[in-house]
Order: sequence, then structure tokens, then C-alpha cells
Amino acid sequence: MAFEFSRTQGREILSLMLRSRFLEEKVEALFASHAMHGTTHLAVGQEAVHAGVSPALDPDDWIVTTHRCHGHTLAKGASEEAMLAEFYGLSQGLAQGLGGSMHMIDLEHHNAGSSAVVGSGVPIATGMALQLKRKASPNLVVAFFGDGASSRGAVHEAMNMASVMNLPVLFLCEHNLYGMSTCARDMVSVESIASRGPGYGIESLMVDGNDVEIVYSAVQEAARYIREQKRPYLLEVRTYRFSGHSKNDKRTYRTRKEEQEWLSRDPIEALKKKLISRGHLIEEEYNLMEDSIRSRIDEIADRLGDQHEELDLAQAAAYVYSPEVAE
Amino acid sequence: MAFEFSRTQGREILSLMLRSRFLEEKVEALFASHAMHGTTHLAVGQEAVHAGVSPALDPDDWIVTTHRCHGHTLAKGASEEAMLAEFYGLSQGLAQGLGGSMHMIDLEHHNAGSSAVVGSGVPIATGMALQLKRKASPNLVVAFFGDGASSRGAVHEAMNMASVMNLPVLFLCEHNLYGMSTCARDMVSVESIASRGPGYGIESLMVDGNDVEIVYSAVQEAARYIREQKRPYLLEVRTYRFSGHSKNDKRTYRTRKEEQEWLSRDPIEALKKKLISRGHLIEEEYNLMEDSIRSRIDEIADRLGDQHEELDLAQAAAYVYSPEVAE
Amino acid sequence: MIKLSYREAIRQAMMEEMERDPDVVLIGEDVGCYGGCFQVTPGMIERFGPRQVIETPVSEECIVGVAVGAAMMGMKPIVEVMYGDFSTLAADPLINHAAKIRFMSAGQQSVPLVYRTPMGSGTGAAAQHTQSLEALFTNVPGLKIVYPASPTDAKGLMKSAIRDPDPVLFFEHKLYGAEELVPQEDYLIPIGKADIKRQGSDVTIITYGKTVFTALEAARVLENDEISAEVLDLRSLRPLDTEAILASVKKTGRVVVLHEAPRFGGFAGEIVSTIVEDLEAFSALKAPVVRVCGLDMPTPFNKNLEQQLPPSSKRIIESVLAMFRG
Amino acid sequence: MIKLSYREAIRQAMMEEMERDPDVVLIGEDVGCYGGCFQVTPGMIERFGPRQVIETPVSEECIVGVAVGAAMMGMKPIVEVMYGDFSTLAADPLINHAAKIRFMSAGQQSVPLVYRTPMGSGTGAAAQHTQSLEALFTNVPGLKIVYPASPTDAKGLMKSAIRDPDPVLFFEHKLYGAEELVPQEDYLIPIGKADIKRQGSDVTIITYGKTVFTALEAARVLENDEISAEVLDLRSLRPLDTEAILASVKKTGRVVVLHEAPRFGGFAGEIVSTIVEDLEAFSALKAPVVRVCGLDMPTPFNKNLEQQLPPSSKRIIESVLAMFRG
Ligand SMILES: Cc1ncc(C[n+]2csc(CCOP(=O)(O)OP(=O)(O)O)c2C)c(N)n1
Ligand SMILES: Cc1ncc(C[n+]2csc(CCOP(=O)(O)OP(=O)(O)O)c2C)c(N)n1
Ligand SMILES: [Mg+2]
Ligand SMILES: [Mg+2]
Repeated sequence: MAFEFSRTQGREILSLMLRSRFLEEKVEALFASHAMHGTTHLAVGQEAVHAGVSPALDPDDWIVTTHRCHGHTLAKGASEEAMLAEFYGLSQGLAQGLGGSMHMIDLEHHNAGSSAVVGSGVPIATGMALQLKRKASPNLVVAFFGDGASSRGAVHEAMNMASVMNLPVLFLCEHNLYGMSTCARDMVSVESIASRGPGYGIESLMVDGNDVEIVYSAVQEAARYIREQKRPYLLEVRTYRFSGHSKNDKRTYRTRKEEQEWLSRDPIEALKKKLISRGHLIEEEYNLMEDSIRSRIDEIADRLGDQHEELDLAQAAAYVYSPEVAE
Repeated sequence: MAFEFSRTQGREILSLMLRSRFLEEKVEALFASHAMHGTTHLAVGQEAVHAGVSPALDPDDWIVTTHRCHGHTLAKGASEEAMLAEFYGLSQGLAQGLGGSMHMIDLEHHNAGSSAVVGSGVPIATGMALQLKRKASPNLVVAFFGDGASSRGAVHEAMNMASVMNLPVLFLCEHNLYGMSTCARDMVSVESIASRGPGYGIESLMVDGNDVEIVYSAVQEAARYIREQKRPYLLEVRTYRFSGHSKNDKRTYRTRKEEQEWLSRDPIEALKKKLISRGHLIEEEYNLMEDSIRSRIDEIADRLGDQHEELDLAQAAAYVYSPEVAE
Repeated sequence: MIKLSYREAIRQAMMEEMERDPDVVLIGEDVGCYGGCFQVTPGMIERFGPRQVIETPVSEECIVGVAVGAAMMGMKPIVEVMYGDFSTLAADPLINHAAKIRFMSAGQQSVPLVYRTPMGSGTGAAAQHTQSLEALFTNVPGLKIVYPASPTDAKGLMKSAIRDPDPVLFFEHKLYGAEELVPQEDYLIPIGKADIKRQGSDVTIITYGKTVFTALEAARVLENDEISAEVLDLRSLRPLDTEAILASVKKTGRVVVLHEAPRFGGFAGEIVSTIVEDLEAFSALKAPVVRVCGLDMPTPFNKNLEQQLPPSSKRIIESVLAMFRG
Repeated sequence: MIKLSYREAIRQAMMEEMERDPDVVLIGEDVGCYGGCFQVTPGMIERFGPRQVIETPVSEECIVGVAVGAAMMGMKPIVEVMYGDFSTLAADPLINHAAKIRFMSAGQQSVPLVYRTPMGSGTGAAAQHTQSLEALFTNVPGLKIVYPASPTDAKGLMKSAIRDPDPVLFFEHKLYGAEELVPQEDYLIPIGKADIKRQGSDVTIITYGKTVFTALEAARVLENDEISAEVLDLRSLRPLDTEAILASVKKTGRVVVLHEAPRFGGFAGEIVSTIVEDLEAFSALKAPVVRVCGLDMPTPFNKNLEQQLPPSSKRIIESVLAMFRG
């Protein structure tokens, strides 16, 4: 029998997915209008992964994310306020404006931050799990990585090491078909990355990443397995980014037809339909939900857009090394 | 029906194995008596791999070896003379004394040399295969690596790349149970490294590496597959080094009992017995073979030991960069 | 002459060489229809096809290792790595292999590869995408290292790099859109030759890469103070044009060494040492040599902070004025 | 005081700290029953067990990445990498991660790891096992770097490195058997403080690591020529004890900067620059600063050739004598 959210849970998850979607759309607009600088990697379309992973974990479980980290950061508990402040480079941002779009960190919610070196966060997550294990913690670490990252040697090294050391890591491959412009079909030597699990002696599974209930229950299962067996787990979720790879991507590497097909599988639309059909939501409520989320994000973005509280150079420089501690 | 060497071939292969064994024993003695300096990694016990791989190839196929490269270098065609000169650091050595024990190279016999950075030779071999493919060459490249090296990320990257690019590489995992002092059981997350093949979409096989006929025919099969299918292949051969990891290894990490068990499976002894039982060899011939190989190696080693033809500093320095070429 | 941007000049050099020699091959991530991370390679795969433009998985260490192996077999690979920061991942094939294979083989093998990657900040890409990591490699015998500033130099040096029988690291700055008139004919800029980008007599500013423009800006301002600044663009870091450096120093007697990489432990130290070890140049110095470099910290994301890291013309000017006051 | 070899001193420091704090953990290849590639760790796994002595697969990049992650969670890992040459493989976790995580997180995270690895030649291990690669890291803000020469310094600096909240690279030379009397009590040598290993008044030899012994040897010989050489052992490369350097230079007016790494692009450039940028020190110079360094080539296997690469006391002495003649 397939897993189903309760009424409350379903509505909460839907709301989380919308928050992620609208936050990213807002960020896209702010970049387009040059209100924000640098680059940004949106994950519009992948909300079922964001909302299906962290909410299925224990709040004290850790995550380590990637360059495409907004949805995960939000889903793990960060506020739009703290995230938008970071996007703007403000001192009230998650990393006081030092990290920016690719380096969202939120220790309060056990989000250990991300590496923007594709794949390099995976050994770091593995090391965190090593210390959790040494401390006999019941918690685990989720190492997010993409289909592109799966080709990095560091990921192989980490899977092998987590396996021989019996570490509580959930290797979460967010497979969105592309690494930048290259199709996984041409770059990944096997149809499913989860199928590499046996080569590491790691239990593994591939699931539909556009169905948030499927992701959620797969993560719950995986987390239970990790805690009980004290072994790592490899979960591959198949999804698609509607957005381009980063700012200014013309998406010449894929067809509009392919995009249309995936758009018809919009994970938010899918959950909404399910909830309505189950009588857990009515269209009017949904519209209200959309409006209130959008306007809240607009309000925060506008307010922060007028702020200029930024670190000065001396404050930033003080973070290069730890302050001297008296012996 | 199991593959069997012809009479001539069997005797040649046996002779090759003995040459490798005695050369390494000689080298060990010369290191022990400080007639040679540096370190050395002997492969005594692994002769079925040396003699089973290169002789099964086309002479124009390439090999890239490892820090444990003596047997492979000999089997690919280098003379004891050129090798011993390199061990001594003499200018008539394979690399004029600049490479030494870990860096044997012999382009004449399509031995492209070795990397002593464990695993790093594998991408290099893969790149060689890329150029062979571009040139529509019928040849292939053998990338030797150990069970220890299998944990290096570079090996994963290379297998994935060779697979998606359809490159003529024979990934040859010489699995001798140990990487230095660590047992593959504790360091490699899967029973057989060949079993990772499917995870790369690479055809793979594990065979007994102490039976030279098995190795030889497996390599022939693999090479045929690579040439016909224009795809890589992963072959794991299981063997054991009788020697320690390198000079001065007390082998505290394994039991004498385990060593005894493997000694009873000495690949040279095994081939000798087979040839005798097939009537391809008699004991007296074998003894003569041993004697003549030993004395030839002793003679060469003695002779070279008295020589002092070495590069001078200016000659060595001239190899850092290519000589200036006039436009 | 034809107006070309920095990226176009690099592309043109690659394309001309690929036309000339089918063993010149571009290898990298997203260098195909995407045109490369900084749009240096659009049109190349359409023109040369997948045998000469090879797209790879995200495997920097292996890509460079593959290029080493291919180069040993006669290919002249040009590897593009998206950001200089990822040179950390290519350090083993470059330092332990490309740089040493000719030597370890006593000249039997050579590794004619070109390693292209952009360095530097100014893009808002934060600490892991903005470094100037040339010091990873400048201490490694066996490598050649160039870092052109202008489109003209970029084109000529790229051609020299491709034709060079040894591994050449070709560092690029991120002012890819900067334009200039570039000779249309086939020409080479020799590796190891610096270029005086501006003649001057009172002070020499020695630099390379993007900060050549900062130096030129400073020199123009210093003119108002009646100080004539010479701008020496090294173009090659290894081998270094010691002769050109010493000649200029002896002429002006005052030196600013400038680069975007952090000051401490940066390549400027080599340039300073080259000068002060030479008895004549040392004696010609009218003031201590000054380094003006990037600040000793990772790059912050915040734009105002990021902009304060690389050396500004203002800092150069102040240093020069202090020499004259001093 | 107790007589300890260099390797024993390092081992003792690690063991005392592991005793004191169970979160101090040794991680590396063959650090268990084999006792590490250079026999620094025998007995440790027997004493502390596999929770505090962790043997790993051959995965340098991941091992260091794992240490970074573990350190973020409160472990104080000491990572052993068998040869400094393989630091190329650890460059990404060290440079892009360990060095930047505190900064990128605005001080919320710290990475208290120690990265131990031996540098240098003299072992007949050829080009890929004999490099002095400190310049890979000296230009990277966020890292601290020490390189002790004596057993006493090794022990005290190892303890400081372990207790330091930031990533510390701890480079070792390969004279692991060299002995000395070492204090028995718990003591720390502060990171960032140089040490005058020999007082002198005519010339300062500034160095670190194994060449401290070469400098001392040269100083003894120079005594016969009535030249009093001061040997300043930096011990820490980053932060650098600028004060001690300048004080000694001002006293002697003559400087040799010495290291085993190749001269071109080496860390000596930083030391030279530190000196000549200081107006007082610059003015105090009675002769140009001289660098005596490793030759600019990969290490040959051949023993006679290998021995000619690192700087010899003879080359130091000649340089010093030339200063006095000059
Ligand atoms: C080591 C490294 N190489 C290249 C890049 C440039 N880059 C940024 S994102 C990306 C694609 C990553 O693909 P994937 O892992 O599938 O993640 P996705 O972007 O699809 O979320 C690349 C190549 C990088 N940041 N790091
Ligand atoms: C990258 C790297 N790490 C560590 C070493 C030190 N080392 C030399 S041989 C060896 C073990 C290699 O094991 P394996 O690949 O099984 O080959 P074998 O020695 O058994 O032939 C190690 C760790 C090295 N040379 N390179
Ligand atoms: Mg992807
Ligand atoms: Mg092995």
C-alpha cells in the first residue's frame, strides 16, 4: 500500500514546496534585474526532493548540500528571511553575506552547508558521519549530490569508505538528467546510479523524484535502515530542473518537447491534485496559500532590498582564522 | 575445454616466469647488501599475472604499470640487462637511471611506464586509449592497478570515462589481497572488484591469477572483446605476493599460515607440474632452465655492478624540458 | 588587424591550430553546444566535431590524466577546466605526471598538453570560484606557465602553448569580453618573453593577467603627478623573463610587483627575489621594492567586500607616491 | 629531559594529546599494525584501538575530506599522508574546504585538523616521492603551516597544532631517526614563532625543516673563516615570524634564505620579500640577499644525482663567502 501524507502533513509539505518554488522565482527575478549579483543555481521543478528529504528525517539529522542548495536549505528549516539576506550579501544572512547563493549554511537546523566544488561535499558528509558514529549518535548525515557529481572520484572514495567503516550516511543522488549542459545518458556509464550500490556493498534504491510522497517514504525507509543496520544507503531520486543550469542558460542542450513533458509532471501540481482528490484541500485554499506565500516573500525581499547592513572588511578578515584563545 | 599452452609456448612462459622470479630475487639480495639504493616493490608470487598478460597481447598493445612493475616490464619485452642497469641507476638503464625501480619504461616494447602514485596510471592509460581510438588503431592499452588502488577516485573516474567514450582499455586489477599492510577485506567494500563492472556498464570477469593459462586465456578473450566491441573490459586476477610490500616489511599484518597456503599454490610450481604431466618438460630440463637463467642474471648483475656510467647533472637537467626547437 | 575579445582571441587561436593539426584536440566539461563555462568555445564542436572537441564527465583529475596519456601518444590536447579553483583536483596529473614524465623517462616521452583555466575574482562567485591559484604550480619544474592579459597576447601565446612540446598551463582572467585589435595573420608570442605595455622612466610596475589593466590605469593617473610609470607585463611566469625585469628595474630604480593572488606566499616573491638578488639591480634600487597584491583572505560573496580584495589602482598609486615621498 | 628521535617525538605528542582528549584521532593509510609508512605510529593502535586510530583505504582526497567533516563535528583529526607528494590529491579538501569553511560560514564552523606528511629527498625514491611541496599551500589564507626540524620542536608544535582550532599543515622531514634531548613535561611550541638555532653576528641563514641541519653544518665551517653565522629556524611558515626575521637581518646585515624545495617560485621568495620590503631591514643590508635552494628539476633516481639536488653546506658556505668578498 503506497504511503500517503496525513491531511496536515500533506498541506504542510505542499506549502513548503510552494515556498521553495516562489523563493527561487523571486531570486531569479532579482538576479535578472541585477538587484542581486553573482550567479545562482535554481532547482525549480525539484521541489519534491527538497520537501521529501529533510522533512522525513529526524531534525537532528544533518545535511550537506551542493551548489544547488536553496530548496534543501529551506526544507531543513532556514527562514526565507535569513536566506534572502544571504542572497543580498547582508550581515543578517545565513553566513553574514560571506557565502552567498552557493554556500547556504544553517547549523541551527543541522544544515552543515554546501560545497560548490561538485562532489566535494560527499567526503565531508562522510566525515561528519564518522564523528556521529564515534559519539554513538542515533543521527545520520545526508550527502546530496547530482548525476554530474557521480562521476567525481571523491564520491567513489566516500562510498567505499562509508561502506567499509559502516557509517551512517544517506548518499542522496538528486538525478535531474543533466550536469550543466551534459545529459547523464552521455556522461554516466550506467542507467541508474543506484545500481552502483552493490559494487559498494551498499543497499540502494531508485525512485521517482517528482512524487514527494514516494521520496518522503523512501527517505524514511532509508533512514530507518541506516539507524538500524548502522550502514550507509544510496538513494537515487529521478527529477528534472525546469530552470536553466544557472543564470543566463539558454538550454540549447535539450528540447522544448522534453521540457514540456517534464512540466506536465510538475511535482507541486501533482501533490496539489492528490490532496484535492483526497479532500484534503480545496482549490480556493490552494490559491490563498499561493498568494500568502508569494506576498510574504515579496515583502521580505522588498524590505531586505532596502537594507545595507553589511560586514566591513575588518569583520570579514576576522573570520579567516579563529580568534586567539588565551591558554 | 580449458585453454592449454602448446609445448613451445608453455616452456617459453615458464622460462619467462622464472626470469621474473630470479630477477626479483637478485634485486632483493642486491638491496639487502646495499648494492642498490632506494626502495623496491617485488612481485614474487605474482608471476602468473606478469606472464599471463603481456604475452597474450598483440606486441603493439600498450601497458601502463604501477610501483610494482618489474614483472610486467620484463614480460612486455625489456631485457634483464636494461632493467638491472636502471636498478643500479646507470645511464644504460631503461630511463638512464632517472626512473629507478618504480619507474620502468620501455617504449620499444610498448610499455609506457608506470606511475608510482597508486591509481594515477589508470587515467593516463585511458588517455592513451583515447588517442589510439582517434587514430583507428586496432590496439589497446592495459591499465594495471591493485586492490589498494581500486579505492582511488581516479580509477572510478577513468572507468566511467572509458565506458562512456568506448575506449579500448583493459582495466587489469591485480588483486593480491593486500594494499601495503591492509587487507582488501577491510578496505574494499565489495568481495570482487570485477563485480563493479556492471556499475560502469563494463564487461568484467574475475579469474584465478595464480594459473597462468587461465590468466592468459582470459586476457586473450578480453582483448578480443575490446577489439571487436570497441569497449573497455575489467579483468580481476586473484593472486598473492610472497614478498613483503617493499624493502624491510616484516609482514606482521598477515599470518605465516596464510603465506604457507599461498606458497603451496606457487604459480611457477603449478605450471612446471602441468608441463611435466603433459610430457612437455622433464625435471632435468627444468633444472637446467633454472640454472641458466640464474647464472645469466648473476652474470649481468655482477657485470653492471662494476660499472659506473651515470648521467651527470647537466645531462639530467637537460631532460626537464624539451630542447629548444628552431621554428 | 581585427577586433577580437579576449575569449574570441583564445578561440581563434585554438581553431586555427585545430585546423592546422587534427591532433590538436579540445577536451573539457560542457565545451560542446554549451560553449564552455565562460563561452570561450561556442561553435567549435559544430566546426570540428566530436573527434576534436571532446566533452567529458565532471572528472577533473581524470580529464587531465587522460590528456597526459593522450599527449604521450601524440595528441596535443587543450584541456579546459571551468574554474582555476578546480586546479586542486588536477594537481596530481599536472604536478606528479605532466611535469615529470619527460624527465623520468629521460626524454623518451613528452607531454605536449595545454591546460586552460580562468583565475580571479569579480564575479560574485564566492570563495571556491574566484581564487588566483598560480602559486600551486609556479614552484614545479617541468611546467611552463603563461597568463596573458590582452587578446593579442592570448592568441599568440595560445598558439605557442599548443605547439610547445611540454605541458603549458594557460591561465586566463575573466575579462573575457575585453576587446582589442589583433593581427589577422598567423603569429606566435614566445613563451618566456615579457612585454612592456607602457614605457616609463620613474617606476616599474611588474604584473601579469588582469592586473595589467589595473597597472595601466594607475600609470595614467600617476602621469598627473608627473610620475612616468613603466608597465611590464610578464605574460609568462615560468620561464620568467628575468632579463626584461632587470633591464626595467635598472632603468627606473623603483618597483611595484603586482598581482591579484594573495600577497603572502604569492608569486610576487619570486619577482622580488629575482630583482634583489641581482647586484646591479639591487644597487639601482632607489627605494625598497613594494608588493601590491590581493588581500590575504578568501573571497567574500558580498560585492562590496569582494571588490576590496584585489589590488586597486588606488593602492598602486599610493605605494608609488610613498616611494617618492619616502 | 629524555632522548627522543624525531619520529618518537611526534608520536609522543600525538599519544599525549590522544590520552588527554579522546576526540584527537589519528587517520591514515597503514597507520595501524604497520606503524605508518615511516614508522611514526607503531604501538598507537594497540594503545588506543580503532576508535582513535583509524586505518583507511588508499583514498587521499577522501581521507582529508572526511577529516574536514569530522573536524566540523568536534573531532580533532590528525591525518597522516604517506608522502608529501600526494598532497596533490589532498589539495581540494585542504585548499577549497579546510582553509575556507570558517570564513565561508562567518565563523560558525571551524576545522581543527592536523595534516601530517613528510617532504623531501634523500631516500632514492625518485621524482614522485621526494618533493618539497610546501609552496602548494603557502599562498592559501586560512591554513597554518609548520615544519619543525628538531624533535623538541616537533613535539611542541604537534601539540600546538592539535590544540589549534584551525587547520594546521604539519610537514615532516625524513631524518626520522635524528635524536635529541626533549623535555618530558607537557609543553607547547607556539605556531608562528621562529627560533634562533645558533646565535651569530655576521650573516643570518634563514631556513626550516631538514636544511636547518645543513645550515648548522655550514655555520660551524664558517666559524673557521671567522664568520659568525646566525641560524634562524622559522619552524612556522604561515604565520611567519616577521619580527624575528627582521631583527636578525638588522643585526647581521647579510642573509641567506635556504630551503630544499626548488628555488624558482619557492617559499624563499616570501622571506626575501619580507626583508627587502622593510625599509630598516633593507637599509641594513650589506649585500644582496641570496637564496640557496633545491635545483629546479625533478628528483632523479640515481643516487649521485639525487644528492646534488638539495642545497649543500658547501653551496651555503660559498654564497656566504662571496658576500664577504663581494
Ligand atoms: C569540480 C567541479 N567541476 C565543475 C564545476 C562546475 N559545475 C557546477 S554545477 C555543474 C554540474 C553539476 O551537475 P550535477 O551534479 O548533476 O548537479 P546539478 O547541477 O544538476 O544539480 C558543474 C559541472 C564545479 N562546480 N565543480
Ligand atoms: C596515492 C598513493 N597513496 C599511497 C601510496 C603508498 N603506497 C604505495 S604501494 C601502496 C599499496 C598499493 O596497493 P595495491 O594497489 O593493492 O598494489 P600492490 O602494492 O598490492 O601491488 C601504497 C598505499 C602511493 N604510492 N600512492
Ligand atoms: Mg544534475
Ligand atoms: Mg594489492
